[in-house]
Amino acid sequence: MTNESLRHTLEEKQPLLEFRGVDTYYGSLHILKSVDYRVGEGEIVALLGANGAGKTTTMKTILGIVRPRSGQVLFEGKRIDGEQTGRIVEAGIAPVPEGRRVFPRLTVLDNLKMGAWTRKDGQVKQDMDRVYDLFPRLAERKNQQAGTLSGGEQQMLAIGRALMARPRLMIMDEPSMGLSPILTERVFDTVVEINKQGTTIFMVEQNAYMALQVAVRGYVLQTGEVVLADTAPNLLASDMVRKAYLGET
Amino acid sequence: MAQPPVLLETQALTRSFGGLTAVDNLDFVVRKDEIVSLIGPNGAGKSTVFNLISGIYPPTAGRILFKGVNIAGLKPDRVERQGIARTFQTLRLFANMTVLENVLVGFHSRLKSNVIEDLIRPPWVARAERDAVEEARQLLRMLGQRLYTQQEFRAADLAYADRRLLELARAMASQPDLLMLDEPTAGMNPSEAADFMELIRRVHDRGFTILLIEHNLSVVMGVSQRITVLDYGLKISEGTPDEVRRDERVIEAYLGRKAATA
Amino acid sequence: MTRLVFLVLALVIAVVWVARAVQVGVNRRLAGRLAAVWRTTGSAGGLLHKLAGSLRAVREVLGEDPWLSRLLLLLVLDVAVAYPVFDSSDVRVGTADQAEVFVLLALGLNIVVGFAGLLDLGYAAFFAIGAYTAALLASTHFSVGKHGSIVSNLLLSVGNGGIHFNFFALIPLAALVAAFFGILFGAPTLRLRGDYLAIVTLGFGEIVPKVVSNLGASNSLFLGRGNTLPVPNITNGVNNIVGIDKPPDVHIGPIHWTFQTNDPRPWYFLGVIIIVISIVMITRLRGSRLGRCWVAIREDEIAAAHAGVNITGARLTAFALGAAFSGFGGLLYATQLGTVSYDLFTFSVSVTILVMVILGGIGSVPGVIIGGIIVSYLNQSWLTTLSAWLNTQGGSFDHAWGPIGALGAWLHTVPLATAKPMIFGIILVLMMLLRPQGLIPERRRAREFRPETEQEAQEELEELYTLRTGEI
Amino acid sequence: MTLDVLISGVVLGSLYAIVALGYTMVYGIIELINFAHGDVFTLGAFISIPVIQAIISQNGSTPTLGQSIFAIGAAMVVAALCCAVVGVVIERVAYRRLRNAPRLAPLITAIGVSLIMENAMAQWQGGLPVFYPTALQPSSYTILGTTLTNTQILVILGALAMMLGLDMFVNRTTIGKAMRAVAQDREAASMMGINVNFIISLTFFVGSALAGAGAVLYGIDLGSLGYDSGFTLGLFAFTAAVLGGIGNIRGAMIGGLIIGILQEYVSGLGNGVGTEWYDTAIFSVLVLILVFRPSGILGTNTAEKV
Repeated sequence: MTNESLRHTLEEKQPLLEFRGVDTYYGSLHILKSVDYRVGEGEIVALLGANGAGKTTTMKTILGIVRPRSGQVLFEGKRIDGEQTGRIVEAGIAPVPEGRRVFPRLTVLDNLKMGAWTRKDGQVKQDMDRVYDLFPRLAERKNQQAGTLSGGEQQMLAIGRALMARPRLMIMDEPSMGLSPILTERVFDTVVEINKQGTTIFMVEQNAYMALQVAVRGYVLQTGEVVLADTAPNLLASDMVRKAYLGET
Repeated sequence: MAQPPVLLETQALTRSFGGLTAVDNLDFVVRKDEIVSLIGPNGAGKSTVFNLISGIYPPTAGRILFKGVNIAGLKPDRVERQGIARTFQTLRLFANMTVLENVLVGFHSRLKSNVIEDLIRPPWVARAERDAVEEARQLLRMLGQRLYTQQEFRAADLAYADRRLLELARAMASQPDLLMLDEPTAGMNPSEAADFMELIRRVHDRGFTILLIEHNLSVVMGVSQRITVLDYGLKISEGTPDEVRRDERVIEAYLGRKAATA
Repeated sequence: MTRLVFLVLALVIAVVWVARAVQVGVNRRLAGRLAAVWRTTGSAGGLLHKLAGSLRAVREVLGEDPWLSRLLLLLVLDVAVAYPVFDSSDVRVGTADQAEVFVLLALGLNIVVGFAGLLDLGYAAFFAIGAYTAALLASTHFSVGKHGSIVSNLLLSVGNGGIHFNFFALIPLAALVAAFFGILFGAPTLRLRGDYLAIVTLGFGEIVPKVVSNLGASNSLFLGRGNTLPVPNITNGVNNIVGIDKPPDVHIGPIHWTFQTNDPRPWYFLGVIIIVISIVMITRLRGSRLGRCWVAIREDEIAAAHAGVNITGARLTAFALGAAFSGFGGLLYATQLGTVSYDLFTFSVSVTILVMVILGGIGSVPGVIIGGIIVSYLNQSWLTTLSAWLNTQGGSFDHAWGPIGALGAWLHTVPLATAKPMIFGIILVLMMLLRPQGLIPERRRAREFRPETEQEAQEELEELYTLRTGEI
Repeated sequence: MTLDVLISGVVLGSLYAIVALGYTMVYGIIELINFAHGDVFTLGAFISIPVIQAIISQNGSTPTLGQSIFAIGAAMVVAALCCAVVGVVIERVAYRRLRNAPRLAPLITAIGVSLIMENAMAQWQGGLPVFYPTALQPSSYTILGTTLTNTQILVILGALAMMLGLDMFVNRTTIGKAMRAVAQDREAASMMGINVNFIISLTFFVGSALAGAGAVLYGIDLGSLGYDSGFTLGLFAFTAAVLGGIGNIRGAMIGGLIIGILQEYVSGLGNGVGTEWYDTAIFSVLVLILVFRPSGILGTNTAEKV
């Protein structure tokens, strides 16, 4: 796909999530530097970058935990920067945080309930069944404390917990972190499956190869700046990504 | 050719957290004057190995022999005094101390003074302090002119790459027999990382034995003499960079088959 | 005659200071900085910020030339030594004597709270230990033997007249005893998180007076199953120990000090000397290898441990040193008063000293001295004076109309002097919320109170010897 | 140890347990020793005095059982609500702004708040102990060969009800689970959309309400209290919380009982000598626990992840 056709497809779709020139700071430390992202409805978009490049800050900015000093974050065309996290989750964004962050001394079932915290409709039960369908393993262990699950199971639980919010957009921070290759593959299969069922996915990943296999497009973030934005195949082919993120010389 | 003596050796090193085994029966060896790397996917247990060696938590089982002495379970300060210094993946500098003061803390175990001497500062203590300051400056100069000229800056005000350098300087200050670097190039862009690796090579040439955790494969392959690959707390491969690169299991677990063939 | 000497000395120092200041061009730089401060903190800052900024500018400019600070110190010292010569009121000088004791205590607590970052809520316990060391080892309390004295020399006499250590021999002894108890109390808990130390020291602060009162004549220790063992009279229990020795007379050159209860001046000079020596030692301590360790531990405990710092050891040393200075304070206090009693060392005393440190500026030596002076005077005289003044003012219009009369009636009876704990509490809360770095901040500490990055804030909360709970 | 000592120990221990719950909940959620908690407790007792006086005339006439139950119930509700509000205000004013400050800062404000409250109560109620009004006509029952007063039964039942209620609230209700979630991982909880500030306020609300209600039981049981009663009591209750495992609700209950029994046991020793040493004994327990098992009886000691 050429750059021109890429631009074309982007403009065609109404972006579900959009960053417009977002700058964030911690104190005097400039983290995100005038960053633009567009995540279209139904897409899987990958965000690549080294440690400290600003990936996690991106996640926190979307969720309203970090507030941009300038720029806008739009969800379905409406500004969400400055909103409370609860309102953002309610609007349809659910996170799968880095390092899973399940509540270790709550049961699997209670963890899922926490994911549905902002839900006011009465259909939580259906979604719970859907999560159990997707991850039968969780159904078997629903009364077990989450801290006793294996790493892979915890990742499933983190994803399931996010699904409980019935999100339009799921943001995933390093879903493959700490997982063996086989499990990583399974997680990515699940991601594709969830996406097929209609959830848009914005994913931060270190495992660039796997991420770009499932994503349509990707961004490369370096010390707070977007240095590359292209389709997944183009990124996979680019020298820079091959060198920096695929470990090729 | 006789091999150099073993400096560090772990024997059946194991650590579990709750039900999860983060490091499982690990044996590996670092010989004097080597650069050895630990690699593996995130969460494979590399950082846990570092934390076990440096004494943040004791192993569940197994031994850690350093210069022939079992140091497993010693507190971090005791480990440091045995001759092991380290850096951290997430930088841990003394943010409100100056660059020079940060390095001087690294001199801690080499300076000797008791409480009374600290209270009245006799001439010999003052002299030792002056010498330490001088040596700290030389160390900073060796690591780069920029750090040297910024020695009175607050550590928090340094640029990111300089903070990494400073942490290295602090670790080197105690003249450790073993220098452990935990992802020193994390957060650097590829060219900064390459520069840093060049520096690590120079540090090595000055007689430091180095144990490295690194994510950036090009860096690891270029600088290490031997590599140990961990996955899920288990050692899955060990050898020279070339041997490791060709190892089927490493390709499977870490490099990725598709990536390796791509 | 003496007054003239001090005046001339002050004048000379002032002249030299001005000359030096002109020579290094302080006026120009200071004017520039001040102008900048008053411009930049304009609309948003407010007057308070401008004043704080100006103070900072003055300190910074003066700090650029070491001689200026040294001369200023000399001037302060001159004034401090001259004070009782100019003030003819024995009562006021006596108040100053007590303030000196508290300054000494504040300096000691500052080592623990300010340098090492440990909250010690039972600091008065060490004050008590110092005072009781004096009371037991320099009074008629312990009668040994039947006739005359067994040992009698310049430093020590022991006999049926009691144990009498020379005051100057008691100085190191009181410090050592207090430091020993500091280690005894600190060792079990210093491995743990800081807030446990706070609660344990609070407990020790409650227990020490209790134990002291229990170790008197009419009490017993139980030995299980109803058997009791009478306790020998160690502390005189709830009764005071009286007749504590005064320091020996000092005659050196023109100096003739006789330590009498009715003359506060020699005590004052003795206090100044002890404080000056303490300040010199504490400043050296802060710049020493150990002082550096304490900063490192405060900044990042884990990194400090990996640089070879024995965290428990460094903290314990801080605790022991703090206790030792408190021991000096107790010694001075006991000999000044000539009597000690178990209830002089309760929690409220610990809190008073803590307020001095917080108000003046955690970690800042000039700060805690100022804090010590302010709080000590508040405690001893200002509050009573202010309260009396308010009461009379209120009384003058308490029959006025409506709310004004009500205000008058309230002012007429407002019990400021008994509201000390509340005033201290308000000071603690307001300082932490509005100016945690204190009146005269220590530069580094000021920064620590406002971490700039999330990571800094995070690291601040991470400790090596920790007990995370995350449970309910 | 006689059965009498055991029973009075359990009664006292139940009161400690209720106060310990407040410490342990707050510590669990924001890792702060809330020094003011003991004084909130005292405040609850003072507030409940006029409530009881209003319902039961104190001129020597005997209250009926119905009157007693109504008076005690009303006093507990009023005290609980007032204390809850005070607790929430304290958190909002004195602690919230310091949540990211160095740990020393909120600890110092906590001491400040404690001093303010104690002195305010001293100005209000005077420095001498205040008699707590009679709410219950004393009577006693003989059960299994031992004598129990109706006050003792009231305290044990009341404390049991509060503790069971809290346990249910925290472990069964969704909002209780959210509270635990915030304690376990504040940031992850906020990512779920849980309003962390609200949950922390709620924790203070519940903990302080328990203290207020417990204070009524304390007043009825001990018959008098002073402006600074909560200080020592708070120290002992905190010891109980640490003994049981700080942050752990069931641990606080067990710790409270142990401390209560220990106090009554030591107090009864050696012909009155024990009364002079029991606080030293309790305090030694705190030190011993911290030295040998800082995680307490039920707590888990988890190493910091670096």
